[in-house]
Amino acid sequence: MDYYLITEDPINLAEALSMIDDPSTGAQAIFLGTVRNEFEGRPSLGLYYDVYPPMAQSQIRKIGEALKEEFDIRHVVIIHRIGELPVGAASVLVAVSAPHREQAFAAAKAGIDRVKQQVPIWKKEHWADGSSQWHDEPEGTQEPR
Amino acid sequence: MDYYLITEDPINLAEALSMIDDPSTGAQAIFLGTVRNEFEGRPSLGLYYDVYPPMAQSQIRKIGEALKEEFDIRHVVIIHRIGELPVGAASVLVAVSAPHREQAFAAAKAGIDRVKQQVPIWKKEHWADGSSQWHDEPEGTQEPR
Amino acid sequence: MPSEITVLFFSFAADRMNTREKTYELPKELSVKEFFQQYLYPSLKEPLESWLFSVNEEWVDPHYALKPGDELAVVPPVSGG
Amino acid sequence: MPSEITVLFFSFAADRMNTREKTYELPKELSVKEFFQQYLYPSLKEPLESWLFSVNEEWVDPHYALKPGDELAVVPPVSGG
Repeated sequence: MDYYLITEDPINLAEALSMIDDPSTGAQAIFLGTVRNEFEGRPSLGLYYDVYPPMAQSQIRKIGEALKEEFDIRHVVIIHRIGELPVGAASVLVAVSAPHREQAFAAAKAGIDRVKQQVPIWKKEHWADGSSQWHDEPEGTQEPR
Repeated sequence: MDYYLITEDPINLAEALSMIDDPSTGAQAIFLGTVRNEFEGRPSLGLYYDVYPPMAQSQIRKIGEALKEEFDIRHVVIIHRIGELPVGAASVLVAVSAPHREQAFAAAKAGIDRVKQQVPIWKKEHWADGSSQWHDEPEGTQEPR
Repeated sequence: MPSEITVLFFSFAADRMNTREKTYELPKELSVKEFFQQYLYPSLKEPLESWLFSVNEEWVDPHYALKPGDELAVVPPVSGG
Repeated sequence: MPSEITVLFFSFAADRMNTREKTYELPKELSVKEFFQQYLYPSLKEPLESWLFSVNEEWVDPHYALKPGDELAVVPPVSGG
């Protein structure tokens, strides 16, 4: 089955895999994004993900449906976690199942690329020095947390 | 950590993920190969995987070490299950963690390609009609199971 | 014809506007572009092209004419993943 | 100088040889290629180029000269994954 979710809860990988399970597929490609302890060399403690929930939810569904039209894949799961996430936490999952691995990899790669480009979600870095900063803010200013 | 295993036991994905976990990596790319219910349109009940254990074990380690030299990745896990596997069972896992997703995808893709080309493992298809057949046998003959 | 619309802000736009949601009374019909220029600039100082807009959860272009009761979302460049 | 080697078979090669492991007495020193042609062909009828060979768990080329006690593996085209 296909499944699309914007959630504050931890991402359950085993559950996602059971959703894309299909006896006709030999290839499962999975991308799991996690919160890093640095960004462009600067130490970080974690991220806050802001979201426009209804648009984000409909957008990940549209991305998944487009992947199924463009690639020879059977099932898609896209989950994006939002809220406060510490270093190491999984923030995003794209999982696809396909008869063959080339299409599985291509679809998973396109899926995460589009999630990062097209879904109304924004992240704020909590730098280790105590300041915070939104990603992709033009002329972003750094304010104390 | 890196981990390489040829085993008759079920592949534990959660354990593999914990092995590639690293606070400096934001991208985990995972390929999971499963046994399909058909091959080239012909219904199948499962596969038997034969193996030359010491060569297979050293070969997956060599593949993982080469991936770490060629790609900007931090950790690699390669697991291949062997023996009798029913439809749906996971036969092979390649999991890598990397700072960024492009390198994670490229390494995972190269990893599974090389596992399929370079590791002394052979599979025999158990067709739904009761006959069995080795893959890649030149002028392969079909014999009753 | 005056009309009331609701505007949603996110990310750094919400920080700068000091709110995530605000109601505006419009004295006459305005396009998204006109509303942005008259009401949001220069609190949101980036040019119009920096933003995406949705109305009632559908993407719209800046020439969309705002109607009474519309919910306009001012969407900064996304950075999910 | 006679010598004894152990030969391992896998996959369809094991099926055709009816064994996964067999000991051969060689009356004189032979290369892998000579051994294959004299002892395994035509049970393994595919040309030499279809096979890979390892000795004592290291890949060797067909000109490798077999030594007493060597463990030779006759490796068919792989099909893992």
